[in-house]
Amino acid sequence: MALLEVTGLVKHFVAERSLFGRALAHVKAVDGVSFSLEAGKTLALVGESGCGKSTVSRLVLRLIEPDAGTIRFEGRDLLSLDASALRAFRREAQIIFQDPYASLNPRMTVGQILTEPLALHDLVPPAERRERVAEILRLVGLEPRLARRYPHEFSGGQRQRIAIARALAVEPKLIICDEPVSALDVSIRSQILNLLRELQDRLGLAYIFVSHDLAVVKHIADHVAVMNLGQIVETAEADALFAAPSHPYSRALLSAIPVPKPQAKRSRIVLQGEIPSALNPPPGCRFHTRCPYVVERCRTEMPQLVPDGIGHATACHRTSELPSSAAIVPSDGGFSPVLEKLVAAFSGGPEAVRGSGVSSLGTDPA
Amino acid sequence: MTDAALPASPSIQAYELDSPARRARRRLFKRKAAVFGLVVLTAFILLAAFAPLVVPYDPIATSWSLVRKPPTAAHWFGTDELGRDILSRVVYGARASLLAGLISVAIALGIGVPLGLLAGYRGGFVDALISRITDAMLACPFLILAIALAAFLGPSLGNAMIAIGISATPIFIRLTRGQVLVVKAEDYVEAARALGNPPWRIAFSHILPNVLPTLLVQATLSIAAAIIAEAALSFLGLGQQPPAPSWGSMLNAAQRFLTQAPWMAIWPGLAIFLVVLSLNLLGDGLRDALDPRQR
Amino acid sequence: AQSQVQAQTTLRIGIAEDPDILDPSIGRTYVGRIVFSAFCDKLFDIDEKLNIVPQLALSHETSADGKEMTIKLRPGVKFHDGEPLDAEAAKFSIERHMTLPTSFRKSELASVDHVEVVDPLTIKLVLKTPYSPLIAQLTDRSGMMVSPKAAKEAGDKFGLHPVCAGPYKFVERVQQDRIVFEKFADYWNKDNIHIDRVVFLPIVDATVRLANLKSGGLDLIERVLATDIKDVRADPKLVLSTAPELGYLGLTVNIGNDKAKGPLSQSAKVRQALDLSIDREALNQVVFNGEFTPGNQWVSPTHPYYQKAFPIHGRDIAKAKALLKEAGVTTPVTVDYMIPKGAENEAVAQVVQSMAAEAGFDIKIRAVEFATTFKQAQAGEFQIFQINWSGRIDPDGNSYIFMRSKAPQNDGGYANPEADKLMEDGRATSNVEERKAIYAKLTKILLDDLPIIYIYHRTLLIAHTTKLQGYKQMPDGLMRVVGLKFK
Amino acid sequence: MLNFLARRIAQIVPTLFFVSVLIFSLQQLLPGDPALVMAGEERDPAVIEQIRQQYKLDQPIPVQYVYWLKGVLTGNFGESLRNKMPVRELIAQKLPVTLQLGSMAILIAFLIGIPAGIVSAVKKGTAWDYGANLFALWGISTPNFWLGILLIFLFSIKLGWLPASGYVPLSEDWRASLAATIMPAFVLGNAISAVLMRHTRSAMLQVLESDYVRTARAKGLSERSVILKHAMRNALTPIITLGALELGTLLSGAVLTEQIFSIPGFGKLIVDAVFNRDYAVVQGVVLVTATVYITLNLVADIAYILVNPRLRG
Amino acid sequence: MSVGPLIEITDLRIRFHGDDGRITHAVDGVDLSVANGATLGLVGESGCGKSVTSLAIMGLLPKQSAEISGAIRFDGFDLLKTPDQMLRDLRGNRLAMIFQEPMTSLNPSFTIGDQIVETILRHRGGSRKSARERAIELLRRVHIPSPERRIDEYPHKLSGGMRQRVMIAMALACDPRLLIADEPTTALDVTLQAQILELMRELKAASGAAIILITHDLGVVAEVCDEVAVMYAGEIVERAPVDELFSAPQHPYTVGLLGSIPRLDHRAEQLATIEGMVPNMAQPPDGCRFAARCPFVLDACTKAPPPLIEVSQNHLSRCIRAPLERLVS
Ligand SMILES: Nc1ncnc2c1ncn2[C@@H]1O[C@H](COP(=O)(O)OP(=O)(O)OP(=O)(O)O)[C@@H](O)[C@H]1O
Ligand SMILES: Nc1ncnc2c1ncn2[C@@H]1O[C@H](COP(=O)(O)OP(=O)(O)OP(=O)(O)O)[C@@H](O)[C@H]1O
Ligand SMILES: [Mg+2]
Ligand SMILES: [Mg+2]
Repeated sequence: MALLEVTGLVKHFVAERSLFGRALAHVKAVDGVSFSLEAGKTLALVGESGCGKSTVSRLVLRLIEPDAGTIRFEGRDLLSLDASALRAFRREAQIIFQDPYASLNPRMTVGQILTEPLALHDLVPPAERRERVAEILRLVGLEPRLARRYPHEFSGGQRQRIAIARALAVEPKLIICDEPVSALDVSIRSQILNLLRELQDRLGLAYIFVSHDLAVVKHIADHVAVMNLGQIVETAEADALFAAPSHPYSRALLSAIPVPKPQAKRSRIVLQGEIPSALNPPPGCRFHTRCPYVVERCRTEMPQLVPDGIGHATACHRTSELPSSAAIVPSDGGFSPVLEKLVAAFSGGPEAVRGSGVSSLGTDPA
Repeated sequence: MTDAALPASPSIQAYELDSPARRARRRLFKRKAAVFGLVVLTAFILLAAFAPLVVPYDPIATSWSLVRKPPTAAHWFGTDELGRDILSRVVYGARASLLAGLISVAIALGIGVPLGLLAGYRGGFVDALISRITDAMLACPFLILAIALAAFLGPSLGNAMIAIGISATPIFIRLTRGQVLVVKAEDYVEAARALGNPPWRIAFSHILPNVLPTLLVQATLSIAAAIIAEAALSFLGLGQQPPAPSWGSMLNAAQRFLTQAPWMAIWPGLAIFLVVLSLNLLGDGLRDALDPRQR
Repeated sequence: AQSQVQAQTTLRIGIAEDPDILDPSIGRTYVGRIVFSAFCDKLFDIDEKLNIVPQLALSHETSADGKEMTIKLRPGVKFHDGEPLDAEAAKFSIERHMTLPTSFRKSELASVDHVEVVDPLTIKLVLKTPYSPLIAQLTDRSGMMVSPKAAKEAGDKFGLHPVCAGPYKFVERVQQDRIVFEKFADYWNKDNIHIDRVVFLPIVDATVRLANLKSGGLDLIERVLATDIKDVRADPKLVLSTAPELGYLGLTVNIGNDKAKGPLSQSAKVRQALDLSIDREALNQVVFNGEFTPGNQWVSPTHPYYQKAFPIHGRDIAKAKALLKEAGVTTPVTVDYMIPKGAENEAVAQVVQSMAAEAGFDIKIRAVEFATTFKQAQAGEFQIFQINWSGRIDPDGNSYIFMRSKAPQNDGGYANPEADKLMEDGRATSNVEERKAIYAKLTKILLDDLPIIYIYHRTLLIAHTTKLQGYKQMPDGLMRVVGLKFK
Repeated sequence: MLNFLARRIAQIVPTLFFVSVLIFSLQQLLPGDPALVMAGEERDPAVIEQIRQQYKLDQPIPVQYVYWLKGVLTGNFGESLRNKMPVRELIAQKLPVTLQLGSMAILIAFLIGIPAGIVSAVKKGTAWDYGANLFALWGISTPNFWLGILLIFLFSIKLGWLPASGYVPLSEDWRASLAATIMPAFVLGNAISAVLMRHTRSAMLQVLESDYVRTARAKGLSERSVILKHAMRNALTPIITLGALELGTLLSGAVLTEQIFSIPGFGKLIVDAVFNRDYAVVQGVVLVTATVYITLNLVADIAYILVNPRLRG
Repeated sequence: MSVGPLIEITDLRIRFHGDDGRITHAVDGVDLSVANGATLGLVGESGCGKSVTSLAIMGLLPKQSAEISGAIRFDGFDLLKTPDQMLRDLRGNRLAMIFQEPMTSLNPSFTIGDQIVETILRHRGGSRKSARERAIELLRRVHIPSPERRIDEYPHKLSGGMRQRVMIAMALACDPRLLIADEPTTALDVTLQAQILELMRELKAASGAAIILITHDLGVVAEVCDEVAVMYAGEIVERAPVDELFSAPQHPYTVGLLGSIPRLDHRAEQLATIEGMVPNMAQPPDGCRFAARCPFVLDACTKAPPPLIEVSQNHLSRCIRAPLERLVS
């Protein structure tokens, strides 16, 4: 049984109301999304800004109520939970946000932030909470004595660690990461990505990982779902998708990734045409306004997600007719031999840092 | 999942180590204007608190031989129409004014904040109802509302405070509501929900504390406004009752003797001006010091 | 001929309040009466000595039993709308005062049973009982004649465009701003009218009123502050006109309705102690620069009916304390002291407060809005009510309604059958000496019981520019415009 | 946008309803029997009873409310208890006065406040900025009745330049009219200009930090055109909105200012009416004031939309 | 035209004086030069001074709080000493800049046409009509569909990608010699990013302008630039032709950066991480600013600031241990 099963999820936000409060226009933020996720695995949601990734994340946690669809978590129907059952469910699934500066209450110390979930669900007797907080902090690579500090005293990367620690405090089975590294600098991003990977291995967590950075997705995801305008247009194993994206939109996305290699070979697909708005998505295939392979049928008939038998599903009328996609994903060719060695040496060096006698506050004995 | 932790992120910079409150205080004390406001205000508060010890004369003791005498060495600020020492009355008047400012704003906060919290947090019909009533109250000019209420309650300092407090309430409802809407959309509030916090806990321990700085600033400025309003009501005879002094009623009396005893009008007005100015300076300072956008 | 075209002359009068409606039946404010005198003549008028003199009437005659009064009207008088003032019109006016549902003249004319037309210029008032103050009532609003035609048309809105028989006729009124009148060409006494227009401008603040007079924005102002008198006298461009006022300022003691049953209501001795603790002259000096007249009776010491046998006693704290001891009350005696809001009232109250404190009274001043005082007064929610009465020409108007038991304005609930009897007697005779004798007895009783402690009598303080000539102030407070001219 | 406006206007209805309920109940709560107040010294119980009946004061409050509301909806605000003038006429008489005073005050406020705000934002941290801020602090910290008294003392009593009180309609004698209203208008405008200056300053500061101002500078435009064209256009929007809210202050301020300078306008009308318990007048005036205030806010909203292409839609 | 670089920055130092008296050393001794027609990439972590450097070139740093020293020579001018009026004549004309946020960089109250025309009129004069025609031409050049219609639209009607194109059109309005692009693609979606990058490449060839491209995305650098300068904590730590930088970086920080990017080609279990944090710029350390985070650190590194040394031709590194190959062979 899958840990999470989502079928036919729909969420329309009211964009405009009439005089008497009747909804005049809807943003079709999520419009019939289905997917499932195994325990301990990572599902990545990718797509352009506004395509509904965050909305799906919030729906899955029932932070907002869906208009239609079902969400099953370990077989339980989430939508039927009452308030107290819902609160109990909050132990099972957690969320981490993009902006590390906005996701921690500025008026609470790190200790208070981490104690709160313990107290709410009465996970740990009061006397032991302090110890538990220390433990969680160590788990995310922060020193326990930092518990007395306020969020503003931390850098973005450290805050993101605290946010992860807060999510971990309830010992959840699923963590939704809504663009957890998009706001971070490259060097810090890798720390967080490594941390998430480690925690998954160690604690058996499942992730829904929302991102628009495909290189990151490739690095972390087992499974990828590509979204466009509130719908999933393609889902596949990560490797399969990156090897051969089949939906024209996925192709465009993947071909556009800039790779850190000068003169990389690439056949970038630059999309033309208007990006339609979620307020009134075009009829038929929602990608047809920008699709280089558009035919008449695409303008009228909405394609369904069709699986190919090995877990790769595409919602496109022309899946079989499209040219091969093998060379779409640009190749960065890996590191040069020198660089390879240098990076290895660089990564092998934390001890060297410690041993160097350069003191920094974090390593001072408390 | 206990033992070996991941390699610790090694360093914390020593650059911003104090709590938000302490940082705000530090920033506040850096502003000369705010410090000036604070000092003047403290001086007035001390004067008011220890009035009996400071004043040279009994503020209500009349003297038939000293009616409307200009400032002298014995009576620095001169005497009023009943031969009372204006300095002593100004000092005692500080009690009425400061108290009026504090209490009426406390009333406004006490009513406005919970309602604003409710409206902002609950939304829907409750919000619409509260908002419309707030609009209605805001549509009636503040002073007119206060005058009508004070007239209704009957003239006394206490009633003036209630009237001003009620009239100042809609501002706090609106402000709280607006701030709640802003804070409610913050990620950390969503995270708190995701953690399973019940609504009241979110409202009181996550939203309210983050709304407080804004409220504090507004409260400071509202106290200033309330002091002016109390003076205005007393000026119209709806506030402090004779013979107890209040700056507004002193000005009211002074108006009749403008030609013969202009000093009667100078001192109480100056006192109002100074206190209100200080509160405004302090409010401005607080606003800057508490502004989260500032580092 | 060029020089003949003179600029219109306008008399600008600064009054202290905005008057209420300008209908003599419904009008009820002091300031309203001032305005009436510019455009609404009465049957009778008074002179400086309070003698009654004819105005629209030529003469009056009371029958021996005192139950009929015959009035001869001045011939040839016209209302502003051209209607003649004849006996029918006079009858209409008096009946209107008596019958208009919201007329405040009803009680003043309560003794009148009906009005008869004797001939076109003679009417007869038939009384229910003899009532000597009646003639005095006819010198004020009850004696004002209105055009029957206009009054019938306008009903109770008559006051928006009043039509009377006075020297000036109504032009326009802007609330709280001005009331404008212009010379009435057919006025019976038009030779004495020298100014084209009269404008009344309500200006509440006395300082501002005076400032405007000085700057030439006004020609005549009423209610100059006593404290400003020195200023006025020092100004060569200004003239001060004064007259003793008919009214008084008194402390109405709640004797009959005092819910708390405080010592003040229970014991006359306590009231006397309070009375003794007040130094009226000092109060007059402090608050009014000594310009007013200290008093102890319901008419001022300058009034013909003042009882010289009961002069104002001096302040005597020792005696006051002794009286309190005698009364067996514990000091300080706390007193709930209600005053209508206003600087002058508050000043007086504070002086009384500080004087009484020395004798052992703890006076708690409660300044209530004017609007609320009467309600509280009627409900008996006070122990002392410091209130000003504007006064009436006949002494009965200053006493009866306040002290006769169950009288409408007897807020203190004073009831003394002996006093009641004397007050009734006073009304029934019109012989001055007889009345004085009756009032002497009454005064003695009242000075013992002290239902009202009289403090002072105001002086009417009117100031005008030296340019304005011929102004004379009468004790009734009205500002007569006939005979005025600009230099 | 039209829909937004429709909604915005529709919102006014419940607000006005609450205003009317608020005013009415406040009125009824006022102690003191209007009939008694009306009687003043002359307290004849029978007549007082008559008055009560005539003005339906003897009816239960909800009934009175319905009568009143019915009248209001048909344009009849009742008549003044004190002088029997129809309230509508009274309002028509007073409104122009306060409007003149208010417009002059606003004019003064704009002429002082906006330039001062711009200068202090542009010259942030300089003596100009300090000066403007001092002025603003003075403006918001001075109780206007005190300022009024001081001005009367100085200009009317000591110098004798200006009349201490009163009002002359513009149509009658514009010089006298201006002379009579300049002091009160200044007293009123002073506080508003201070607030306006602060709004302008902060709006300008915010706009000056914006990316598009940087873009304008990067294009090589002169400071003048950067500030007066690019920055000002965008700073104007918040100034308009906040400025409209200040009109409430104006009305509140008018209450005391008119009292001190004896200007026969709205403020004086209402204060006198409250003290005289002239119910119909208080109700009518407050209702009109509230309506004016709400309308002005609506107008400000519309202006906001008009200057803001994003909303013009 | 003189030989030599179009713009040459020497020893640029920028300090900010905060309200509270704190001083931030945002840029500390930067030397840079760009030749005519060349494209320089400027990369580095957030806050390392990239934008400040570019604003210094444009003369757009706040006068009250920024203290600038050093020299910026551009086309015969020393920009830091040029009077304001003359600088304004250069800006938007020979010197142009594109900003990171297309959403907020256009004035919402004016149509895009107005905003472009304004630039043309300011520097080129001529009639409004001809300026408008040129504006339409420019819009067409940046591939805005039906520019005749779009020119009268307000910015809010355009998508982020379109707005960024308008910004580019505006920057190109007077054929600048130097174009500074401060993170022109960061705020955009992947597909839009691709469009803008394509456009930049195209324009680079067509316009012949020198470009300084600021970014923190090494992928972008690899695609567009000829030369790269890596900044760290207000200093240039490495400068190299683009190929060399990616194949043989000579500063540990660059190595860390390159190692921490997830690669599409192979899935590393662990990404390289640069532990620790950027030094506090109010009190930068005495020695190498990267020393605290550097796994190759020596005692000597913390003693004195390392100089920028030429490791190989045109390849400069501010590391005393360079060439780094020595460490791993
Ligand atoms: N509370 C809301 N009310 C109305 N519309 C909303 C709301 N939340 C989201 N939307 C709209 O729904 C659509 C999807 O939003 P969502 O935040 O899920 O997108 P996203 O894929 O997460 O985008 P991004 O990458 O920018 O975070 C957008 O058009 C957005 O404007
Ligand atoms: N106006 C200013 N006043 C004070 N400090 C400033 C100012 N502008 C920038 N700084 C500081 O200068 C330093 C360099 O900033 P800069 O904007 O150049 O960074 P950046 O490299 O462009 O970073 P990012 O990638 O985030 O844009 C930062 O520490 C910043 O806080
Ligand atoms: Mg999102
Ligand atoms: Mg930058």
